[in-house]
Amino acid sequence: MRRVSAGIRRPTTWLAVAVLAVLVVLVALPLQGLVAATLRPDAIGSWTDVLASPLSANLFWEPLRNSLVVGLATGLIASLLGAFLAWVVVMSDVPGRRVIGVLATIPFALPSFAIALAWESVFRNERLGGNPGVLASLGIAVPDILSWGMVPITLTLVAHYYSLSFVVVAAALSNVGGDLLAAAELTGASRMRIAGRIALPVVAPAILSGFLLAFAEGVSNFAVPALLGLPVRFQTLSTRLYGSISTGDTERGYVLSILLVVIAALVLWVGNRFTAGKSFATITGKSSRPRRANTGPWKWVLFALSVALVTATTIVPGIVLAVSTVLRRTNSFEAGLTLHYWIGESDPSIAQGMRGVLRDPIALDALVSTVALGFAVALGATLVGLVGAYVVGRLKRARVVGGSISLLSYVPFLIPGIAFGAAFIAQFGAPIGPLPSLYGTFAILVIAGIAASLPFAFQTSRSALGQVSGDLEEAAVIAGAGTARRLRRIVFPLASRGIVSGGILVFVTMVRDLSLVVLLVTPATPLLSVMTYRYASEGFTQSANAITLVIAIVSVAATLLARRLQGAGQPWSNA
Amino acid sequence: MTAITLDRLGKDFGGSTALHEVSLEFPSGAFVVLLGPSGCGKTTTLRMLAGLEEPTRGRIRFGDRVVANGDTGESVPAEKRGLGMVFQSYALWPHMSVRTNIDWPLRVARWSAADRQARVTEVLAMLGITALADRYPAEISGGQQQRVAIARTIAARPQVLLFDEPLSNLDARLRVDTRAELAQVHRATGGTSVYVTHDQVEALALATHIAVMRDGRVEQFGPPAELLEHPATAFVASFLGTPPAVLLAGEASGGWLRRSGAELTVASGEGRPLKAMYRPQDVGLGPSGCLQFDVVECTPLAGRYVVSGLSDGDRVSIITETPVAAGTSSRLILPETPAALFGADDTRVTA
Amino acid sequence: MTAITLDRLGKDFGGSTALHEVSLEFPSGAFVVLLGPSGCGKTTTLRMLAGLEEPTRGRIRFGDRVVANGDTGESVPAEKRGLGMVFQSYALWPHMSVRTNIDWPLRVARWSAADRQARVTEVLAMLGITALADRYPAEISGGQQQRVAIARTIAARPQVLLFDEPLSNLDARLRVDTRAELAQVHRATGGTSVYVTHDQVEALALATHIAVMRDGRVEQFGPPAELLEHPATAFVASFLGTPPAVLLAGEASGGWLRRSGAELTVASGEGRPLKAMYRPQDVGLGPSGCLQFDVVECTPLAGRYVVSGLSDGDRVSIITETPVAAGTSSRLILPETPAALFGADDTRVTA
Amino acid sequence: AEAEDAVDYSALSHDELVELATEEGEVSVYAFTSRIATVEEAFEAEYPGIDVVATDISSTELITRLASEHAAGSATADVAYVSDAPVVVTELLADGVLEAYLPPRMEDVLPAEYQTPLVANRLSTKVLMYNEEAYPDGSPVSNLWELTEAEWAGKVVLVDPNVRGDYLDLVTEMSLRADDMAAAYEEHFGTPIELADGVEDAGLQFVSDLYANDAVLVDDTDTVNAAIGALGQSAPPVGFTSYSDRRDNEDEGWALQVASGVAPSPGIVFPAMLGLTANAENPAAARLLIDFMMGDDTETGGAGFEPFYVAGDYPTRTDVVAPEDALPLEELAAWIIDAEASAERRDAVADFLLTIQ
Ligand SMILES: Nc1ncnc2c1ncn2[C@@H]1O[C@H](COP(=O)(O)OP(=O)(O)OP(=O)(O)O)[C@@H](O)[C@H]1O
Ligand SMILES: Nc1ncnc2c1ncn2[C@@H]1O[C@H](COP(=O)(O)OP(=O)(O)OP(=O)(O)O)[C@@H](O)[C@H]1O
Ligand SMILES: [Fe+3]
Ligand SMILES: [Mg+2]
Ligand SMILES: [Mg+2]
Repeated sequence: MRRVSAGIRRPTTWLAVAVLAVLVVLVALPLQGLVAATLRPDAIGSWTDVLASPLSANLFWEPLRNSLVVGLATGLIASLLGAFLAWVVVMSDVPGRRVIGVLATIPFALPSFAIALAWESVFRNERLGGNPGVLASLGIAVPDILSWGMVPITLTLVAHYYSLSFVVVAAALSNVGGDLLAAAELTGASRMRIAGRIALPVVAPAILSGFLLAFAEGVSNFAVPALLGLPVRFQTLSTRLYGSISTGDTERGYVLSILLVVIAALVLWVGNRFTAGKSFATITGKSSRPRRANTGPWKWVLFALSVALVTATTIVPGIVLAVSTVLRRTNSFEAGLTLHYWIGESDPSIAQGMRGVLRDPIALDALVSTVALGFAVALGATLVGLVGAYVVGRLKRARVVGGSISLLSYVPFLIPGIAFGAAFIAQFGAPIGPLPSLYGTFAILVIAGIAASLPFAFQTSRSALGQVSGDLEEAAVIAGAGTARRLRRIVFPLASRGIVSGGILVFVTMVRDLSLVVLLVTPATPLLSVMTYRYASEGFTQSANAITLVIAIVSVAATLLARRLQGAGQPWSNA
Repeated sequence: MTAITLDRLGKDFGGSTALHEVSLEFPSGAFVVLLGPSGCGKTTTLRMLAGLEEPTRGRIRFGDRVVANGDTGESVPAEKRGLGMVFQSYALWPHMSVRTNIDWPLRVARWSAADRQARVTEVLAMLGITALADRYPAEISGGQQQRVAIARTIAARPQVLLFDEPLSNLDARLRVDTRAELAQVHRATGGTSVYVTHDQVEALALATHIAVMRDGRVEQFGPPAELLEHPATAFVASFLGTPPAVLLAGEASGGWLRRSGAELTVASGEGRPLKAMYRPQDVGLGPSGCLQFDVVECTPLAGRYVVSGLSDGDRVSIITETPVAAGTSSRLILPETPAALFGADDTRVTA
Repeated sequence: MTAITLDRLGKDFGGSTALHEVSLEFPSGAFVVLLGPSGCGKTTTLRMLAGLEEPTRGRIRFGDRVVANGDTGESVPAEKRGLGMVFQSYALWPHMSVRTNIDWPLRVARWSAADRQARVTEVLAMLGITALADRYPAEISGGQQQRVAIARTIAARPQVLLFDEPLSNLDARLRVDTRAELAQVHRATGGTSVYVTHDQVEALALATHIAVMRDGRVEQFGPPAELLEHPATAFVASFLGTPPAVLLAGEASGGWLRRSGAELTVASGEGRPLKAMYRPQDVGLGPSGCLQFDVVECTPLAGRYVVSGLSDGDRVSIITETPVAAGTSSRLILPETPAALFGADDTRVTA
Repeated sequence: AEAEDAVDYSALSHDELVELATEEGEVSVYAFTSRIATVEEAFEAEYPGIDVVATDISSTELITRLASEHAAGSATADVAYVSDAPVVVTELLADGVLEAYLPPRMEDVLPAEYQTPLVANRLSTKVLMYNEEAYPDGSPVSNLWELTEAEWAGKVVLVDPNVRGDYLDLVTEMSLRADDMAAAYEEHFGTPIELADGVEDAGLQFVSDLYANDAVLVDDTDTVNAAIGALGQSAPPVGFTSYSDRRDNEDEGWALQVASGVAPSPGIVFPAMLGLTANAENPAAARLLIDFMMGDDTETGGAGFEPFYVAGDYPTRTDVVAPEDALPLEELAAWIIDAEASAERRDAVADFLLTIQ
């Protein structure tokens, strides 16, 4: 909506070229490799297999429907909850909102399966045998619909991903000038109404970003639908995709993945249409102070709701996870508790002589390189995402360029990590000209990580930048500041809440996620996520969960640290 | 009917005091204009009236009801005070079109769709922004935004209207038209309005009462004519009027005000510093004058000329019938006796 | 030395045209004031001069250099034009303190630390905001923010200065002082300034040239006196002056302007609609007048009174020596012949 | 380099190999199991001058990684320890990514079927298992076809064969062993099997009936284990999982036991294979590691085989005695898969499974 000035547009062209080049290398080429792989003569049949064959109903259409329902429901409910909580934390006077705000960022740092396990530990029914959940063991018959399939999958994903929305929307809300809300208060509108009609719509681009992220994560998540869906043969594109690749039908998996990218592109397009490319400048050249809503007696209702939400999504899964690491026996109290999996010396009678994770000599190494990787990727992805979002925001008229940047920055979630990894091996596996091969170095992990986590960085930056009114940057243009300088000194500091939030999300996914790096890691750079994978694949659930907990703690610590540093660096916004 | 009482109202921001103890009574139906230099506390006062800022001290009463009490911290929330405010920063909702910006408050006030439609059309026309109804705030000019802000505020006809420099970005013609509309709205609701402006013509045209503020204090409060005719302090005298009164400082002794090389008749006077006030239209220019005057600028106004210049360090504006070239020098011819005298503490000295 | 030429400059926003083909020449060293109603394209013009908006048509030249060409799309980027601009919206950087807001552009311009320090201190003092140096924009009043915006712009002494209603939120006294400072800055740099304002006194005090704009077109461009004395169009006549000229519309035939029940002498005239212009100070009030006049408001100005009212649908402001009560009716006494006549196309009809 | 090219490693004696390998000083291995870390320790203890660089990733990723690295011509591992034999055959051997190396001393002690296409050092299983606490009298099932009957409706648990390769291998083998399946059908029901429309053979008919009988698909063998094995259940399901997971019974509170004697067979055994990458950088050390992992000549295979000497897994060497606590391979009577035949049939089976969801 905002006028973009000519002065800003021009140098932006160069940035656009640079960003596009980076995106082409990091995303488009891997994607193109994916497409090419499915077009080879021996693979082209995969297209008809998927789209028009007796298999397609079960291979594609049915999973597609399920994925869309799950993805959209996840996106919508997560946005709703995330936005609600963001409002409570940023704009209301609900007691304990700071703590609620910290807790609300944790679900994302927990692995989705931990949340699924938490769900199971309550709602699991007899269908699978084994140990029933709490309800079933109390003799309450839990219908399949609550135990397995669409409902638990969606709710679990929501519990996991609403914190994406929360983080993005909270950052945006904290930038809304107080006068906008004050003006609404004077109309006599209730707090809820102001929240629903003024505060949240003004940050619609952030809500859209949160939705897009939750949607993409929702459709690409494999662990949760596999855990909770398969028992009732509820298949999604992600389970089909994963299955195809792991049973050796790689091309079919790639076709599914390409179709997923296409669908995501459509959702992105529709989403952007929905807000019609709008961004609402809430950080303007006439300053006004932030404003908090006085919620009166509603305070306690909001408090109860918020606490219930974060308890269900953070504290319960966190406890489930933590407890699972001290259970002598996986998921069962019967054999008692032990700290063995944390600090035990090798004991042949337990877990095939596995040491406690804190005694694993590579654990510390892994911790260090994980944090280093997370940090490097967060920095790199944030930079690329920020510049990309900046360019898209300023080049409103260059639809094709802007659209390409948006799309390329959005789809990395949907490209299977294994395909990404293979593409990076293909691109960087051999020396390029005079440059040595990056393969096997820390650098390639960083590059791959950047590619994979661009969606967070891009979407969060996009919504944050949109809030900075154009005249602020124009004033810097007039002062003679070049693009880089403006970005560094004006645009970045003003949008920093959103940008830093994106960086945190990137960091968290990077320390937690495995799928991409697994093809690229070398023993020289051990990573925590690889350790969990190793433990889990051997059935050492407690040890795997212990590392997972360490990852979650690292993530939360990083989040808190980033917030603190940011707060200290922003004296102007401490109302 | 809402009389508004400020009772030793004060506001601190962190260490600094924006408003000292201000006590004022705005009768019901009054149109009160707050005048004062930049940063004197006008916006702060308005925001406290609106309930957007909590007073640090003192109380605000609407009629008999205490709406804010800085001593106990109690206060009626803004949305319960039933008032409208035009913000200095406009505060238009950027995600709503011009029409929706105006319509939404009516919707909140539960107006029927037909009434809303009619009223929105009416205020759009009243402010000359009908053609912009479907644009968004970012797509219209500064003055147009300001008019939308006014339209939004008056549409619901609130009983108490607060205006923070509502016409500052409008051209002279539009300003005259719009202030007539505002006066009309004020009369129609029968409510009380508080209005901040830097435009004295506007202030004089609209006000039933003017409060002249300075550094967080009220220097004088009363009907416009009273302030113009009988300024209580030198500051009020030097601030009000277009151009404001001529003030000349010096030391009084024995009926004379001594001032670099000249002696002016003043009725009262012991050996203390005084300021003599003269009306600009009473001061003449000519070689026979007693005080040196260096002309800085000369602008036409109301068929005459306002000549501003420096007389021995004092900035003085007088009125002449013919233009005087900037950069020239002349002398000020003063009337026999000054219109008023102000003492060292700036307050009026009764002769 | 930068003369500025606008050569058939035009700007569209989507479907609507904000600026038609505007051709103007601002001589080097000129202080050009753009005057015109809200939404007429003043800000758009400034923004194109600054390089913040690309013209849709036409060219802008600084001296001999074409800095923007709407036909080819070429343009010199804003940061290369070496100019300063005060934004209508202030555009203060909210994350920088007042001091840093002013200091940063100097730092960008590679001033030495000592020079910066000295200059910042100087402009802070010049604009009376020294005490606010360490506050953030959200912690100061509207007028204070506006002064910071000015300070920031003039600090680097750019050759071309653009001002978009820079004094709109300042009180009268401060406005006079500040405009004197601005004039001073303009003279000191010897550069060219373009200044948007709605305050006519300001315009007349500062301008070497005034461009009166209307609906994206320039109605008249020239020195202030010329515009006041010889308005080229009825619009200019009705827009300029405090108060502006009295314009009465009617149908001319045989030397008379017929208008509801009255006939006014006009020199020229066939059977077509005309507007007769009279200077406000030449129009009197009294029972003997030829036209009905309903007084709407009466405000003191320059020792006289501006009386505004309606005469048969035309809004008319005249000047009287004594106050007239609002709400009363009277009649307008017109001079023998009008000061000017304007035809149906609004342009001047030479007698 | 030319001199090296000329070396015929297969002809080298063990000592010569060690010498060359020590010169190389390093060997990199990709393995589908984390137990490779133990191998690493043992190898480095045995050959102090040679550093093992071990990377463990899943079979699927391992295969993709080798293929990609091969295609990009980048440095890659020297040795791959990999399961998923059918995929290895089609994706790696066919493209020359991996080569076979048969340590000379294995020629006599390794049955021919485990010498090609790559040497296998052990066999893993996917077999029908039950809860021995709930069914103390032995397997509640004696014929696979019982699982298609109402009694076991919703009570057969397996990992979705469309998600995991080893389960796909299990189903593929049933299809390949259609005759056995048909015979078992007749034995159980007393009538010859009649194939439904579109079902090609008795093996697929079985799976089809199993699915129709509400078989419960899950994503992971541990879920299968917990479902069927957890103690304290009154009527637990049965399911297909790894025999060797029985070793976790005590740790995890399970009562897993293999349903031996089930007709026609409780499931499959399949090889874990060792291959040499094409153009391995450390050809001698690579061979030495493969040799090492094939075990020494003691009854348990010694240090190189120790991590894999687990009840429920089977050493391929005839001279290594299978661990106690598990049925001998012959008694288990599981089908030994034929990687090539499997590879050929697999895709069709996967497609068939998709149609019967
Ligand atoms: N982004 C836009 N889209 C459409 N129209 C616009 C846009 N920006 C400005 N306009 C229109 O262009 C015209 C000129 O705007 P401009 O801001 O130049 O006016 P102005 O003369 O500065 O007015 P003011 O005195 O109110 O500030 C206005 O009518 C405005 O509505
Ligand atoms: N948040 C704040 N922190 C500190 N001081 C503040 C804050 N907000 C306002 N002030 C100070 O309080 C004083 C009064 O501010 P206020 O906005 O009421 O002035 P004003 O009379 O409206 O001025 P203007 O005409 O410039 O708008 C000013 O000196 C201002 O600097
Ligand atoms: Fe296992
Ligand atoms: Mg103010
Ligand atoms: Mg403007």
